[in-house]
Amino acid sequence: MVETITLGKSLNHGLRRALEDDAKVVIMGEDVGKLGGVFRITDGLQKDFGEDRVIDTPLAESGIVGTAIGLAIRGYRPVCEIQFDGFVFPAYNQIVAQVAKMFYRSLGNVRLPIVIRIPFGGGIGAVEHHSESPEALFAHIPGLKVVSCANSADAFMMIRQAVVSDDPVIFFEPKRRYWEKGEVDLDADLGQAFPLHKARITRAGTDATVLAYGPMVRTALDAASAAAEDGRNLEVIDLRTLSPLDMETVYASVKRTGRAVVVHEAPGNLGLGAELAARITEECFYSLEAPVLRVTGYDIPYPAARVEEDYLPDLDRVLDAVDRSFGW
Amino acid sequence: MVETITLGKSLNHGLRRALEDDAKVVIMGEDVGKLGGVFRITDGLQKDFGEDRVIDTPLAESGIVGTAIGLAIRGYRPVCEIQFDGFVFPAYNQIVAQVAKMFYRSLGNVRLPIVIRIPFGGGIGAVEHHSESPEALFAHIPGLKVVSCANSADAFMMIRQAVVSDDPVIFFEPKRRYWEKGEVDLDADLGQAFPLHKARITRAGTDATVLAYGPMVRTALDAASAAAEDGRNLEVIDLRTLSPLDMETVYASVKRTGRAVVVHEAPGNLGLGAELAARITEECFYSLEAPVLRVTGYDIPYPAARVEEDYLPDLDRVLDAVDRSFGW
Amino acid sequence: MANGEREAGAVPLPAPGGAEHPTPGGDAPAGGFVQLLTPDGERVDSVTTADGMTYSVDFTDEEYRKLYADLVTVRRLDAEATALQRQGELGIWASLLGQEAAQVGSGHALRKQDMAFPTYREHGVLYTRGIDPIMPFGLFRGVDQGGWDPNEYKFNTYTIVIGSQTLHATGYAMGITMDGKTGSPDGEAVIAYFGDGATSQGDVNEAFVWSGVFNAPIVFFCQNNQYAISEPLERQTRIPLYRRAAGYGFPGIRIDGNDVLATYAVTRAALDQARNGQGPSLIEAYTYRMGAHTSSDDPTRYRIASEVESWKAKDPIARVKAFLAKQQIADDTFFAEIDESAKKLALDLRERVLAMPDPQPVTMFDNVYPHGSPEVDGQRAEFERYHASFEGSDH
Amino acid sequence: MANGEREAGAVPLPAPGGAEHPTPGGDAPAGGFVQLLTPDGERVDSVTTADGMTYSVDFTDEEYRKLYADLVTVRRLDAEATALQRQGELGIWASLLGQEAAQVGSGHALRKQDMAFPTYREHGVLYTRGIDPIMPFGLFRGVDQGGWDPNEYKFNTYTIVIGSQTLHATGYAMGITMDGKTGSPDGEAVIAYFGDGATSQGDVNEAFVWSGVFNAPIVFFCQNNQYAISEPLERQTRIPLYRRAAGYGFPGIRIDGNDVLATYAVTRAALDQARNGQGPSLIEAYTYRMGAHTSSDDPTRYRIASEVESWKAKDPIARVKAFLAKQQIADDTFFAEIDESAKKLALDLRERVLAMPDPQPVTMFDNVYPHGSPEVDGQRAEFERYHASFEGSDH
Ligand SMILES: Cc1ncc(C[n+]2csc(CCOP(=O)(O)OP(=O)(O)O)c2C)c(N)n1
Ligand SMILES: Cc1ncc(C[n+]2csc(CCOP(=O)(O)OP(=O)(O)O)c2C)c(N)n1
Ligand SMILES: [Mg+2]
Ligand SMILES: [Mg+2]
Repeated sequence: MVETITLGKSLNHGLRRALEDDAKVVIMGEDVGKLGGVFRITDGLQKDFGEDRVIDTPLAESGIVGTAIGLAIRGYRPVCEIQFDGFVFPAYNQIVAQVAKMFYRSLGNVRLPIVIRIPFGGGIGAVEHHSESPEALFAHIPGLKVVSCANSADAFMMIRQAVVSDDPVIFFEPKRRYWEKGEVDLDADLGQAFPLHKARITRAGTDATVLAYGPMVRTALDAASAAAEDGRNLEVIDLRTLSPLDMETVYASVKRTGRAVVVHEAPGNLGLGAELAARITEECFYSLEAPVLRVTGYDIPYPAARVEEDYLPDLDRVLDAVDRSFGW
Repeated sequence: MVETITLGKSLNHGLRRALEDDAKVVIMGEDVGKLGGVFRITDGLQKDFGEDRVIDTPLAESGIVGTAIGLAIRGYRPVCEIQFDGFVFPAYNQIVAQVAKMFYRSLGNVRLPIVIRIPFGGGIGAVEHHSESPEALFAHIPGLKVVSCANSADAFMMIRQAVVSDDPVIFFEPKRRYWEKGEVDLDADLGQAFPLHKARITRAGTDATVLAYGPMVRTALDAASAAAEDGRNLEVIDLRTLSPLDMETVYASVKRTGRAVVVHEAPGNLGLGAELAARITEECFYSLEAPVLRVTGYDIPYPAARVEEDYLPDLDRVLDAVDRSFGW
Repeated sequence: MANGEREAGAVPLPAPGGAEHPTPGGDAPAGGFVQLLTPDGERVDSVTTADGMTYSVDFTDEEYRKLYADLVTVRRLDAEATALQRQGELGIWASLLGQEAAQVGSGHALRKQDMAFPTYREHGVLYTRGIDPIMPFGLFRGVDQGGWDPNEYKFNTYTIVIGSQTLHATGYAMGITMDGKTGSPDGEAVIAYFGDGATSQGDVNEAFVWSGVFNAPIVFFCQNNQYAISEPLERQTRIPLYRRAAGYGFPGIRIDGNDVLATYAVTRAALDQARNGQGPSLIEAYTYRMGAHTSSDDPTRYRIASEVESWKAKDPIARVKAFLAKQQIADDTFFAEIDESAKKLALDLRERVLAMPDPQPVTMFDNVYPHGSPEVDGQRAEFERYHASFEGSDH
Repeated sequence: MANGEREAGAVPLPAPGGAEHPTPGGDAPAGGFVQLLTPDGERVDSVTTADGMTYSVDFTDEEYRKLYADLVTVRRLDAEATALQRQGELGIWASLLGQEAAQVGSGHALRKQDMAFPTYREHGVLYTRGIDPIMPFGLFRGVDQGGWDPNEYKFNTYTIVIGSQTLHATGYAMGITMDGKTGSPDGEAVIAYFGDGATSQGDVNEAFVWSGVFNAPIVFFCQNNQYAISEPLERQTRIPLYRRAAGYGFPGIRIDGNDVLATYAVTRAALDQARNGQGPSLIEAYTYRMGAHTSSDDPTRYRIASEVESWKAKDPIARVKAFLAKQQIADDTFFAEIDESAKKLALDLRERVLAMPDPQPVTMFDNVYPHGSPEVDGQRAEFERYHASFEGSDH
């Protein structure tokens, strides 16, 4: 059954399926129960699956992840919700020192099939700590896998794939896209799903490659549409997986186009764009017509809501970078 | 008075000077008092300055940094010791959400002249969590400054510069170099010091630029000596400042040599090398004879002590990268 | 005051760390709390707790009227903010509705030299510090992130990450001791505000550890408004929160947080103990969040109307009004005047909020570092160049 | 057992959360603790605490001998490890010297189905679980990071980051409840080990919060060995640690951690309460770290010899030996046999430690992800290519 639903609702459906498919799946977090989460991603799930499957936790992120680890050791598959990007840091120690390392430490004896869902990014006019993009802080950590969905269909499938994966997955949700709609096949089979750790060419093009993920995929697609009007044919890749990166898809594209622009909201310094630029340059050194350019948030704390539009990469800044690439 | 002392002792002297120069400077951390720290960097300081100036704290890193913030709001200049790299994560929330952002949040009203000292890196045969290189996780955060010293003279001056700076400074100490000796002018004046946020060309060369910091500077210098025997003249830059990066020094060098190799112990993925590669490529696109190459730790958790020598970049791997650069 | 000692208000309060006592009835929760003014406006002369502390207040009529005026004013300002948010003039608002007594009472208990560390909801405390109530509106309007000087106002910037400020407050309090500013009646003390939900955070418990170990001059003031967003108190603890303190070796006490007199008396005593060198204490102000968590919240999803109704009977302002009227400390003219002046203040606030200029985008590059940074400077320059390139176009 | 009830051992113990009682003398700290075997080997039949719990043990002679054998064995193995470290065969060693009773007693108290979450020092608990004592030597020799299967041994891998494991234990215990494995005598329970220093970490206090809220079947077992590396207990708390529990609404109790019988009795009772559905409790085992923090530490820098001497008089093994001899449960032949078999085990351990192969460097790329990663695979291949390039050279 194909339905046109919001990205947020798709996640809700995906989580519901995950709960149905495996009795060991539990959802835990602040306000995920009766309230259904502040973004309603878990709406109705506690009602239907009970308080043991959808757990309203004490207000303590380290506790959420730390107890999820214990549950996982016992055979559960916890899906933790962090309420906002800026509130994941109290859990950072448990994530970096335990979630990421326990499989390694135990010589493969302990699997922690934990998913940590984080609504991330700006553009919703919020106060401090509610608009951050901390993905690089997780992608840098060996032992974690990091993904981000950009549309309803991916949201529905990727959250389910993350839950069935035995790897710990940090799952970044583009909060400002929660309300954007897309077609979702609610009967889609996990077995035939597009692999979780593969990037996808969302728009094929020939002149330059635009790399984006999460909330910036839409921005990149808009830029490509605008560029098309000017006769420039941009290829847009939705990275989907931030760690590991699917570089094969990226290299093949850049070798064809000769130009690459990376777009993300996180500060540029040591953001994903840095790694992509470094790898692309090494692999495609003789194919590049210009250096890989980055369109990112600035290296400042996320600013006040009334100026966030000037902080966030937008269509114009993407096009400007494409122009600069062509002018190199 | 110029003395030849270990890097660790130089830090001890520098901290002593900082305590002498400003009554508002306080040192706080686990075991920094009677014991003088597990590496003895604060040896003798509590005895001479008292328990109010050198504070043995409860075993809680978030508490160390969190209370340091309060002390700073009251006008103190806390120097926090984190016992080992792997134990900074419980404090990560306070560092990222508070230390880094309070000046911004308060529109410049609250300065937090806090120094957070972190012995980092491997090579000492330790168990898990005692050999990590988390510097990228701080350099990515706007609002923090991040530095690392590589020799005794810099250790003595840089720690003092960090303490007098009103910026919050994450101060990475190359723990495996604590016992290496170098000449230090113990009367050196802060006013004439080499600027804290400047890189230094430690060995001038013409054929390729090797960028390193902290413990890897010695490795890079050793590689340069070995290369010289083969007739290759490497330039070695000690970055010293990891955020902000001193790119002017780097660009000038790479434009001269046409080749760059970055060396660090941290995993390569999203390490400092990624950012350096991205920026160098953008700025020196037409000067580069080869892509910027990275010699780094692998993208795995820090391994067991008995194989760490195979994990850590060494002279041979640096030379191998230089060779690859020349063979591009 | 004409009231004699009255049993009803003196609900048995356990000694810090002691076993709970059954509640004799009335509006107190199991375990009791300190109450000096009942919901129907009866004064209780004094309350003596099981640990031998006696609490009372000795206000002049003028002071009573001032307290009332402040309660009414902060509620009115809060209502104005709620309206402004609904009208799209604020990005979000965290209402203090129902918590006026806890905030005004504790705020008045602070002496000039005391320092407060608020969460994001302490607009009432802010007001009692004599601070222009417009101050937090930069944050909620999205114009800045809460930009003021804590040391100028003795009131820290709002803290959004739950619990963090309790450690800052503890460190500040340690600094007071290091400065030799305790041990006398004009010593300094610190108050740290936080909610019931916050008590679950590691940081808050670490603040308890540190305060105990360093005997810090601090009062932990927990507004237990029964909810952390949608989660009721039982998700954070299975025993009353004030009892947490005993585990760290300092006193904990529960007060009727809807009683401005009890709040004042107990907070003042705790602060004075702290400034005198007797160390930390924890106050649990038992109150209720009458409105939504913030303007983004929909409380009908997780709590029933009758619960809210039952708390209306314990309104923190009505009881003061009843008391003032009964005691003829104030009359209808006074009440009308206060309503009027609060309204005026609110309308003035509204005007000034609407007049708040949007920041110049380029100012987002300000105040990243005290000593600046070449990267930020470079990006600012780049930003200006980029925007200049649109000049004359429709951007 | 022939011993009658004996006052000396029944040092008054406060009710959980109650006020401290003065200690009547002897070796108990202020506030008292549960002791069933005095330092000179006198048995106390039973101890009743202020909250009405009565503790005693009912061991057969065989069981007493087994306890003694385990105490001697874990001390001997520990000494061997210390020697191995001095000889450069281990990178580091965290000695349990002085804490044998706390570990052997609590370890024996576990039932087969119970799960333990250790720190880095619980070699004694590990041994009582029937696990090959060589298991942790991979970690301390630097050969691996502590690689075993927690579920196979019902004993989690060692945790080095202070306090983290208490949350893991709590989550595991929540899982027991969710699995319906509590509420009966053969229910499951969890024990979480940590030190006095760890009580300051946010995580440990969050574990208390969660365990209280979810009524988790867990026993928090704090070995208060008086030091966190160089820092004495006063840097972590100003009141006895067992009292922390009361603030979270569950019982806390202090035991003589050098008394294997008290440790066993109280831990067994607490675990049984947990498995029966009565929720969490905290045990503070009052003991002493006789040696250095680890082999890297120099305790002479921060504590005086006389303090260590005074604790020698409270040795956890000597008192059992004295008791067994006095009661004629064991004789010198037995003691010599045990020493001999412990020595044999230690020498066997030594041999096997020395024979531990160094890992192949390329194995460092194993077990990063259950499902692998192209990046790790690529780097492994690269690594192999690189090392192959040296083949035949002197690398
Ligand atoms: C570390 C952290 N996690 C989550 C949040 C999101 N959040 C904001 S307020 C709140 C509930 C706070 O409850 P409480 O402490 O009782 O204070 P109240 O809002 O009731 O005054 C939550 C979960 C946050 N701000 N910080
Ligand atoms: C988070 C963290 N901070 C610091 C350390 C370094 N460290 C290792 S053991 C220790 C002291 C632990 O003391 P305690 O909890 O009393 O346990 P004990 O070693 O006495 O058994 C410290 C500070 C650590 N392992 N983890
Ligand atoms: Mg609340
Ligand atoms: Mg200890």
